[in-house]
Amino acid sequence: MPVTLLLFASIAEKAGRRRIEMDLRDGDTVHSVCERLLLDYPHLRPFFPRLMFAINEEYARDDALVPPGATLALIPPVSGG
Amino acid sequence: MPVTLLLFASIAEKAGRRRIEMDLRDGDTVHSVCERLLLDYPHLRPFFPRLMFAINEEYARDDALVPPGATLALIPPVSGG
Amino acid sequence: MLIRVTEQPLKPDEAVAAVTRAEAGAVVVFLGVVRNNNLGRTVNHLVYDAYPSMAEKVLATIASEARDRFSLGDCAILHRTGRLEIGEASLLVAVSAGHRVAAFEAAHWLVDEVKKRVPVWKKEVWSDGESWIEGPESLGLQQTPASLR
Amino acid sequence: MLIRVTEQPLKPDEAVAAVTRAEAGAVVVFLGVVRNNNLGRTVNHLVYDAYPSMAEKVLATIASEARDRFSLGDCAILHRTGRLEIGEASLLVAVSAGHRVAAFEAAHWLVDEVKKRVPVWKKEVWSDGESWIEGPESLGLQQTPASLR
Repeated sequence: MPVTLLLFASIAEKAGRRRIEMDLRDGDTVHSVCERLLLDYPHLRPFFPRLMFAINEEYARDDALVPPGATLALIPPVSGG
Repeated sequence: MPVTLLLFASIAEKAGRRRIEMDLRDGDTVHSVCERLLLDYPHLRPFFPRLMFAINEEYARDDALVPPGATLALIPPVSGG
Repeated sequence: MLIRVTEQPLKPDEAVAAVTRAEAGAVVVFLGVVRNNNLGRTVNHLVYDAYPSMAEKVLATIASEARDRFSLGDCAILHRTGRLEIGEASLLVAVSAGHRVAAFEAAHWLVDEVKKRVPVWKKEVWSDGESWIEGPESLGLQQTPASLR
Repeated sequence: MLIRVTEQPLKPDEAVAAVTRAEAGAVVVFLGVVRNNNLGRTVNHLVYDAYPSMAEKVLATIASEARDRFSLGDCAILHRTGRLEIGEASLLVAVSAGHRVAAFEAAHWLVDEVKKRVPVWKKEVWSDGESWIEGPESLGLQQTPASLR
């Protein structure tokens, strides 16, 4: 079961894409998925200190387990309104 | 030169009219004009403790002089909004 | 500055358009709406009386004071008169400002001042009677000599 | 409860109608409007990105919290996305309540929470460049392990 990463705004522009499919491994957390993402996209690292995360449309900590088939959103500081 | 009294809301309903013309005398104040009004409309007296007044569309104290040709409004406590 | 006392329905879109400015990032609108109850009594409808020419002058004064006090972009105040049904708007205040704190404060202040100062009166009509409301927020009572009491 | 993330223009009249209740005497509307300047720079237009499905969930959560907290009649929150020109509304919040104090407080609180929590982002476009804005009012930074920094 893959995990689907969603990217928005600044980080989506930098990555050149809004959606990335990745394999999921046993025990994967937000953190471990992101570490593997950064192997392929090392230029995204500067965004991470300010990112929030959401799993299946709910805010989640970076030590949260990522369930099979999840959607994991990388959320820069919001600026709506 | 007469003075035109304008009545609104509760006091207009009680008087049965919204407009009353009266003669003006030298030195007339809001107070003295109202005293003469009450000779003809004694049943309006209960309204006076709560009335405000306006001369030519500006709030005025009851010791203000009433100029010739003025419009004098009798203003119950307002309840707009 | 849009100031109006009118028998016509009040339109939020019109007031928003009237106060929108390129340099103002926040617009706040207040509508006073006819409620179906007041102080425990069921209200059928309201009737508003006004001294329209003076009411518009007082509204313009209040609007000018607000612009100085809150550094507003612009503001609009409209009051409806005549018979109003439940759910209809009797008062519409709209303001624009650079930022939201000023816009909220100004709109709230304007509504408070309208209720204190503007020569407009409401009559509540119930199923079994009616009464002119003497606003608890009206300006302090005029000093009235004992002879008139 | 009207909750919507949309590319279409936001209409105050529609939101007011959506929240108006027979027992609610006060309606307050807030519009966040695109300004022609920010932090001293001239803004040409804005582009809003969003995570629409999650944004609508978060808006609904905020709206429910507001209804409990302020005993509201109802509330509406709409956020626009895509390209917005100067003077266009990006955010529309509308609430109804029995009385005005609750309505003003609730509307202000809702706007604050939208700016903290809802996954929406704005890009400022100037004559000579552009930049995604990282909201100073965004939720506190996530704890991120040193290895990701």
